Order: sequence, then structure tokens, then C-alpha cells
Amino acid sequence: MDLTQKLINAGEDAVDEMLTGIMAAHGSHLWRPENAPRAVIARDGPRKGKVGLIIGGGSGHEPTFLGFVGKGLADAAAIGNVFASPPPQPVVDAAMAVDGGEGVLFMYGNYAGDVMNFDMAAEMLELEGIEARTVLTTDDIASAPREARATRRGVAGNVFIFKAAGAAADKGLSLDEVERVARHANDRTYTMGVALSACSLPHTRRPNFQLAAGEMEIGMGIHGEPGVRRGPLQSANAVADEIMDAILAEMAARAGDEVAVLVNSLGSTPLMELYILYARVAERLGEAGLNIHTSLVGPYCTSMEMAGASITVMHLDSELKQMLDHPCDCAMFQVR
Amino acid sequence: MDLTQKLINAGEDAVDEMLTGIMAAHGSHLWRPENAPRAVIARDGPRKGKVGLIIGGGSGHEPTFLGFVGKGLADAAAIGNVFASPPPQPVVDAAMAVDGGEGVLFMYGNYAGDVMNFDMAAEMLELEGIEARTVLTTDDIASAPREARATRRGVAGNVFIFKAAGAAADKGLSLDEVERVARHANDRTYTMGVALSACSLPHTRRPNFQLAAGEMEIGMGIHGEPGVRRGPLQSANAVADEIMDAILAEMAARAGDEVAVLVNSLGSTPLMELYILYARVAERLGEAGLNIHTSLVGPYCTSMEMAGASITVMHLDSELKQMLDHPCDCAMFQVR
Amino acid sequence: MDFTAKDLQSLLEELAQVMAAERDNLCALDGEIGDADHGIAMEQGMAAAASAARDLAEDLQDCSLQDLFNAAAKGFLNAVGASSGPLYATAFMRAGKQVGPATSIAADDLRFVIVAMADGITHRGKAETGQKTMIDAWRPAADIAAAGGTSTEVLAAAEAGAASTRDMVATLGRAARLGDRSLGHPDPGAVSATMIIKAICTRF
Amino acid sequence: MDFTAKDLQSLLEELAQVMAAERDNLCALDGEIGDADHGIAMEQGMAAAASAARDLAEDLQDCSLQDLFNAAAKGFLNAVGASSGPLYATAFMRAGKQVGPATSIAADDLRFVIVAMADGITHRGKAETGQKTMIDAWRPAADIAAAGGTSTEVLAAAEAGAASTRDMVATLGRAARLGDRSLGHPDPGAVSATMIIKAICTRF
Ligand SMILES: Nc1ncnc2c1ncn2[C@@H]1O[C@H](COP(=O)(O)OP(=O)(O)O)[C@@H](O)[C@H]1O
Ligand SMILES: Nc1ncnc2c1ncn2[C@@H]1O[C@H](COP(=O)(O)OP(=O)(O)O)[C@@H](O)[C@H]1O
Ligand SMILES: [Mg+2]
Ligand SMILES: [Mg+2]
Ligand SMILES: [Mg+2]
Ligand SMILES: [Mg+2]
Repeated sequence: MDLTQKLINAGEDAVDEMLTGIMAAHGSHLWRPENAPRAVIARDGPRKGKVGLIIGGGSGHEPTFLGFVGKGLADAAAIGNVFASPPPQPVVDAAMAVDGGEGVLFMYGNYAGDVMNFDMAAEMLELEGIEARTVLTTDDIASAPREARATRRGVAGNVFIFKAAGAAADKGLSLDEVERVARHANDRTYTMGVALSACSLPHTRRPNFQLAAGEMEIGMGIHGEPGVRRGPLQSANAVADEIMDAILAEMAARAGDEVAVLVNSLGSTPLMELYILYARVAERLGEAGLNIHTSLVGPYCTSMEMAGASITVMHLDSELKQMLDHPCDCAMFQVR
Repeated sequence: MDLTQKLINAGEDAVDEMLTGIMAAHGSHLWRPENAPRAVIARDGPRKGKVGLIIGGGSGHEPTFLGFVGKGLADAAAIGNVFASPPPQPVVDAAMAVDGGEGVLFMYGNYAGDVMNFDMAAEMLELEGIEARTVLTTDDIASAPREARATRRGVAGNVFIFKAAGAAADKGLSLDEVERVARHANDRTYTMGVALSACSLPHTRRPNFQLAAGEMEIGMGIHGEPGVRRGPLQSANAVADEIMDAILAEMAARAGDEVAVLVNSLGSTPLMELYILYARVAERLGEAGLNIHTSLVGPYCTSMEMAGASITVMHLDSELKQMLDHPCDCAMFQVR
Repeated sequence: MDFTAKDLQSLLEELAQVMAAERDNLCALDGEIGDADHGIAMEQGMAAAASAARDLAEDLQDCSLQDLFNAAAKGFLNAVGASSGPLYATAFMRAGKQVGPATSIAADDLRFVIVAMADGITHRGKAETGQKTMIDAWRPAADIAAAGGTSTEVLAAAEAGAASTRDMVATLGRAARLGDRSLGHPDPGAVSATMIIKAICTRF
Repeated sequence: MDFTAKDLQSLLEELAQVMAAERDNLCALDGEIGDADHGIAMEQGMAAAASAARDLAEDLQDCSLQDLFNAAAKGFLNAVGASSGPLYATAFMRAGKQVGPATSIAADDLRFVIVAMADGITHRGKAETGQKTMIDAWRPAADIAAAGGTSTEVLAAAEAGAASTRDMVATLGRAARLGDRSLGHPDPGAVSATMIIKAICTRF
């Protein structure tokens, strides 16, 4: 089979070379401790008396995770191999670098590998006298039924959930409070996506699944994990409707409520298609009497070059609104 | 042949539905005059006594052009069909909406169709008593030899060139001066790209050219026009080296000079690959003794879902540096 | 035989149909040396031209050929932009000027419509023959038309001109950056031009 | 017959080779129900484990089996992360605890290494058999090993366990979100587990 078309050097160097490029481009926002090349730390942000927020996970989802490191959002990210949780060590390195004496919060998508590695890191930090708590993101409503919300995957909704927690930490709230805000943000965030093509790992350069032309995978995970079902490729409006039906049903919002919306590209789906989807999403929210307070449209949580898109809606209340509006200044994401 | 995988509704509605979505998402930055749905105007920016900057071209390059409309950058964009120059009318509509009595400057990539349409618009505006001048961007060094610089295409370098002109206009410079800055910016901006896959028009959903696996097209245009040659797909470093060799040779900078760099995705090439390229670009610039003042990495000037990337270097001087640093606040691009 | 306002309308409707039918072929030709959209531009342009003429004829009793050509020009241009828009808008406007405010002309005068359209395209695009553009079909057709050739001869000249673009290196338009790589591919604009000339030639 | 520190090193080198050879197959299996990277994790993990053991043996004369297992654990974990990292790191650490600071053990005691590794994986991942994970290979192998079965019987149990995952609906790990769609595909972690068990089984 043909190798996929990638602009890389050796596949096994891809993550480290990417990090070299990111540090070269964003040195004013980010730094790495010596001997901890997979722990990426915010230059501005971490400080005494502040809860440290550490995010992380596999590579290949850029700008998630390290693009969201910066003042007002995450203090650090631990970087894994492509689609692989980081091992405990960079998580520990990150925590040691940002600890301000008030404990640290780990936030990441709910995947078995990440849970094991971050939990090991938390055990290691306990020996160092640093309290580490964990809030898993579980916004992918296609990945398990509503009753099993805690087993769902964390996907593109991360950006809103991390943002809320990062703001809470930046405002100087206690670890208890930051954790509460993080859980609250996660509880009110709903994502669902569709995939239109595979991506491929730099090592193998083989499509990581097969999808025939004219088909789409509904509920695809952001690592190419199969979704809830496969079906014929629908129009943008039909896709938006299917996703919005599911989200609106779960969200159970009332007319007049406010929301934040993210229409996210999984990689190769261009802005043209995202805005076509957004037009329908805005229409559906309007019909439901909901007001859009924040919109993001673009590649925020990707699967390298996978084609497809996801829609995230966060059901705001006054606290979450305040958290989303709080300024942040990250390498790849800013709010003023 | 199979249709390409796109999240759209009817192909002929794609541009207008995209614009509906963009206006819904970015209503705080952008508006459209009634009866001129293809003229997108900055809410903040156009004002009496200021030269109006109007950019534009075909759709399918998002965030180019309309993402760069806003205070400190372009006052308006005229929007064409996919890969097709806008007709004169939206250009005229845009100019009428932003005219501040000091004349308007048209800036767009050097393509036969755009030149004919914008020139017709300039003729129409003359009848309205509005002086319209034109600066074509010609940054694509692969599209013609150095001696024929004026015949080259305008591609991703647009973002730096428009930015410089927009800053000049925002600073209140005269039409003569804004035009001079725009030409100066264009003269010092060099871009070259490679394509790794085709894109497809929403109407036909057929790949707009054929590229075998393992091949790349060097010097590909941003509408899928064939480049200078086809060759085997090289490593990221080899591609960056070939492009940087060409750029550095033309630029003839001196050690200690400063540059702005853009590593741009043509669409489906993800951030991982762009930063791998960036790492090498930064290395090469460093070896040449050049200092990077501004870096942009991401999809800035795309060809919908085409895979590939381009590298742009702007050779700064103190004036251009000041223009790039001038704040701007656009729908899809900000500098503070 | 006369060529009436009704005939012009039916000519435009026919062109809209032809371009719709040939859309994907023209796009494929443009894909080889350009940006793969020429079929879309011609389909949308001619559809808009026909519909603008239809709307005008409905609104305005006894509208002149010039009125219809001008409406077609505006319709084409506003729907399309691109290279084809200004070129065909100018062609239609010149055709309108040529026929003037009459409601019909002698069918044989269509040869001057061809000449006027070719002149309009040259005026707007500044192309000369041999540069691998639509003018390589329009100019020889116009020359034969001006010299009194039959409609069969006019069409043959257009077709030969379009065919000859295959062996030209483009020096204008998008394909001009290709150099020798444009060899071996006919110019899409020249191919669509022969379709337009053919539709006119069947009418005189 | 004894199993020495040298033998452990050669076991790890062999595992590194096996995983490199099977990388793309394991990735393809993971692609069906997971994220297509299991082969990469196992290749990198075992390569790092072998190289950490090699480095240690060079630095430290007479290093113990436990030292080597611990070095392998750390090497695997830091190179990989993912799910396999913590699981095999814990497995190697438990194996080290099992053999203790000796520089060799009786080869037949490798059966207790298998038991310890299975226990480590269970401790870290909390999986039970029937959930379609690597434990479906490790647990039956460990049971037979503990009960005194021959190495042939141990391997057969692992292989049967791995094969049985094909008919299981995953309830742990990435594939757990697939429901019935995970049916018909073997678990990649169970398949790579049999390769490890096989390499151990040829040594007692
Ligand atoms: N200056 C010109 N004069 C005459 N014809 C031109 C000129 N420039 C381009 N063309 C014609 O336009 C055709 C392309 O039209 P189209 O694809 O609709 O526009 P675009 O190039 O803007 O995509 C070419 O095949 C060529 O025949
Ligand atoms: N909790 C668990 N206990 C035991 N094995 C597990 C567990 N979770 C996952 N696995 C195993 O891990 C394998 C996947 O490993 P790998 O692909 O390296 O990690 P990831 O799932 O993080 O991509 C699965 O096939 C399964 O056998
Ligand atoms: Mg993985
Ligand atoms: Mg075009
Ligand atoms: Mg074209
Ligand atoms: Mg996996």
C-alpha cells in the first residue's frame, strides 16, 4: 500500500522535531526545563500561591494540548508520543516546574492510558509533597450513553473546559474551587463529531482505518477510534442537525440560556466547510432560543490530517461565562 | 470517479453559506451592506480621512481574504466564487462603504481574472469620484524568474504585505504613502510552496489535478495550478532546504537583518508538519545570521483541503517591522 | 432571414444548456493547466446571461437586441467574475453596440456580432493569437467572418484555432507560469469559445 | 538449567526484535478497534527496555535480575507512556520483585515471572478476563504456569486466550466505546502478549 503524503523526516522524530519548531516559534510563551523535553511550561502564569493546571495527552491533536499553555489557561502540558499518553515523568516534571504551593490539577481526556500514566505521576508527586488532583474530560456524547457519562471520551470540548479551569486558577481560587469549576465545566460541555477520512501515524504512514468514498463515521474518536456507526456521507446541514439534535436533547437548556460553540476541524476539513456547518449550528441554536456568547471555528483539536469536524456546545451560566471571558495569552490561543 | 469527501450542502451554495456562517460567527468584526452580500466590511477601522484598503479574490483560501478584514488591517474584502475573482460590483460596493475621502487602495494577488475585474471596478469608481489605486502581490518566487517579478503570482505572503499596508493606512498615511509601503512590502516578500495532494471544487467534487502517491509538486499555485516541476516527495528538511535556498538567494540579506516568517498550510497539512518545517526554517535563518522578528505557523492562505505547505520570508527593515507590529484586530487574525 | 430579440434569447438559453452539459469537461481541461473552474464559470455565466435576458424580456416589451446583450453582459459578469466574466461581459457589450437599438438584424449580420465579440475580448484581455487563450479561437473566426466567409468556414476557423492551442506555450493567464508544461493541453477558454461560435454559426 | 542476567538481556533483545518485526501487524490490529499505534508502543517500549538493560549491564558488573527488570520497566515506561507503558512497566517491576536480587534463577522459575507479570498488569489496569484486553492472554497463561503446566501448555493457554478476544465485546480501554463493533477483531494487546509469553516459554 502507498505511504501517506506527509512532510516529515523520520517518523520516530516527528514529535520531538515538532516540539523543536514550537519552542523556536513560541519561545516568548513557552519553555522546557532542562532534561525534561516533553514538559512544556508557560513563561508567564505559574506563580506562588496559584493552583497549577497541567494538561496533556498524546501528540497529533495540535493545537491541543500545548497550544493552550499560557497565562490564564494551563501552566504546563505533558507531551506524549503520537496518540499515546505521556509517561508519568514529564507530568511530574511539569508539576514540579509550576507548583506554587497550592497543589496541582491534572486535566486530560478520559483514556485508559492517560489515566494510568497520570495516576502514576500523582503517586510520584505525593512523595514530593505535592497534592495532585485529576479532572477527566468526558465531553464526547457519542462515546457512551448519558447514564455512563463518566466513561465517555474527552475530545474538542477540552478547549472550553480547560479554559474555565485555567481562568479559575488564574483568579487565585483554591484547589477545591478550581476542581469544582473544572468538573462543572465538563458537566456542561457536549461534543459530537464525524470523520470523513483517516489520518495516519508518522511511523507507519498507513491510513489508520478504511473509510470508503461516500461514507462517514459518526462519533469518530480523535485518535481514529471507530465511532457509533458508519453511514453514507450526508450534507453539512444534515450532519449539523444530527449532532445538534443529540446535543440539544442532552443539554436540556431553556430559551434565553447562553452557550459557547466550537465548530472544530479534525484536520483537513477547511474553514469553508466549518463555517457552512456553523451557519446551521447558529440557526439551530437560534430556533432553540439560545444565545451564542462565544464562538470558535477552526482546527482546535485535531487528529493530524483526518477529514471531519466536531461540534461542541458548552451550556453557560454566569460563572462559566466569566471564566471563558477571562483573558488568556497562550502560544496558539488568546482571549482578551 | 468518486466524489471527494466534503461537508457541504449544494456545491453552488457553498460560498454564500460560508459567508452566512462567517457573519454569524464574526458579527462583532464584520458586516455586509444590504444588497452587497459579497462585500465584507470591517465594523471598526474605516473612517473619514483614512485611506481605504480593499483586498479580495476568489474564495477557498480562507482565512485569506476576509479573515484579514478589521481595524488595523483591511477595511473590506470583495469575495469571489471559489478560485474566481470577484466581479467588479462587490469591489465597488466595498469601496463605497469604506471610502473616507482619501482614496482607496486595492490589493490582491496577481491573477489575470482579478486584474480585469478590479480594473473594471476602478473605472466604475472613477465615475463616483473615488480614486482607486492598485498594488498587486507577486510574492510567489516559483511562478516566474526574478527578472519577471511583476508577472509572479501572489500567494501566502499576502498576509504580511496586506498587514504592512493596513498598518500604514491605519496610521493615517496618505494614499501615496500607503501605496509606497504596500509596494515596498511586496518587493521584500518571498514565498514558495509544495503541494502533496489536490483539492476539489465544491461544484464538481473532483480532484483538480492528479498527483501520484510519493510525488510532490514544487511551486504549486494556490488554486492547484501546476508548479515548476514534479518530483518525488522529499523529507521535510529537504523541502525546507530547497525552498530556503531559493528564498535566501533572492533575498540577499545581510547577517543581522531581521525577517518575518510564515510557514503556511495549504489546507490539510497539520500543525505537526508545519512546526517540523519551521524548525528547519529557523535553523537555516539562524545559519544565515538572520533574526526572526515575527513568526506565523498555521493555515493562513489555503487551497481548501489541499495538502502541502508554503514558506514565506519577509525581509524586514525598520519601517516594515513597525508596520507588522502595529496592532490589528480582525475576525481571524490579531496583533496586539 | 432575420435574427430577432427572441432568437437572441434562444441563443443564450442554448449556450446555458451547452455549458451545463460541458461543465465537467471544461473543468477537467482547466485542471490540466489552470485551476479547474472554467466549466463552472461558463455554466454559471451563461445561465445568468440567459436569465437576465429572460427577466428583461418579461419586464420590457419590445426590448432591443442591445438591451438584451447588455443584460446578458451584466448577468454574466456579476455571476462569475473570474477571467471569463470581464471577457464575455465586454464581448456581449460590444455585440450590443454593434447591433444597436434594433429589435432584429439580418441573420447574416451575426458575422459582425462575432467580430465585435472578438474585439471586446481583445480590448479587455489584451491577448494576441498564439498566447494560448480563447482569442486563438475568436480571432481567426472573426477574421473569416469579417472577410465574408460562410458560417461553416467561420466555425472551422474557430475549431482549428482552438485545436492549435494544444501546441502552444501559454504566455497569458493562469497557464502562463507553466512554461513548456502547458504544451499538449488545449486551452479551456478556446474550447468553450468554439461552443459559443458554433451556436452563433448555426444561426446564419 | 539456569536463567541468568545474560539470558534476561537476550530475552529483552529478542522481544525488541519481535516487536519491530510485528509492528505494522499490531498497528493494523489496533487500527480496527483502537488508534493504530499498539505496534509502535511495543516496538519502542521493548527497544527501550532492552537498551536500558544493556546500559545497566555495561555500567554495573554482576547486576541482578531485579536490577535489569527495573531498568527495563523504567526504559519501557519512559519511552512509551500510552496504555502499554504503565502495564508493562508494572509487569517488569513485579517480575523483578519476584526474582529478587539474584543474578540467576532456575529456568523453571520463569513460570513465576509470568505469574508476577500478569499480577502486575492486573494491579495497574484492573482488568478481568473477558473484557478484551491483554489480560485475556496473561491470566490463563499465569494460571497454567502457577498450576505447574509445561511451557507448551502455558503458551497454548495464552494463545487460546488471545484468540478468544476475537469474540468478545470490549469493556475496558479504547475499544470499550465500540460496543458490538469490537466483535470479530482480536485485541492487539492480547496478541502482543502471546509474543512475550512465547519468548519466555522457549526459555523453560
Ligand atoms: N487576457 C486574456 N485574454 C483572453 N483570454 C484570457 C485571458 N486570460 C485568460 N483568458 C482565458 O480565460 C480562460 C480561463 O477562464 P476561467 O477558468 O473562467 O478563469 P480563471 O483563470 O480566472 O479561473 C483561459 O483558458 C483563457 O482562454
Ligand atoms: N486496563 C487495562 N488492562 C489491561 N490491558 C489494557 C487495559 N487498557 C488497555 N489495555 C491493553 O492495551 C492495549 C492497547 O495498547 P496501546 O495501543 O499501546 O495503548 P493506547 O490504547 O493508549 O493506544 C489494548 O489492546 C489492551 O490489550
Ligand atoms: Mg495510543
Ligand atoms: Mg478561477
Ligand atoms: Mg480557471
Ligand atoms: Mg493504541
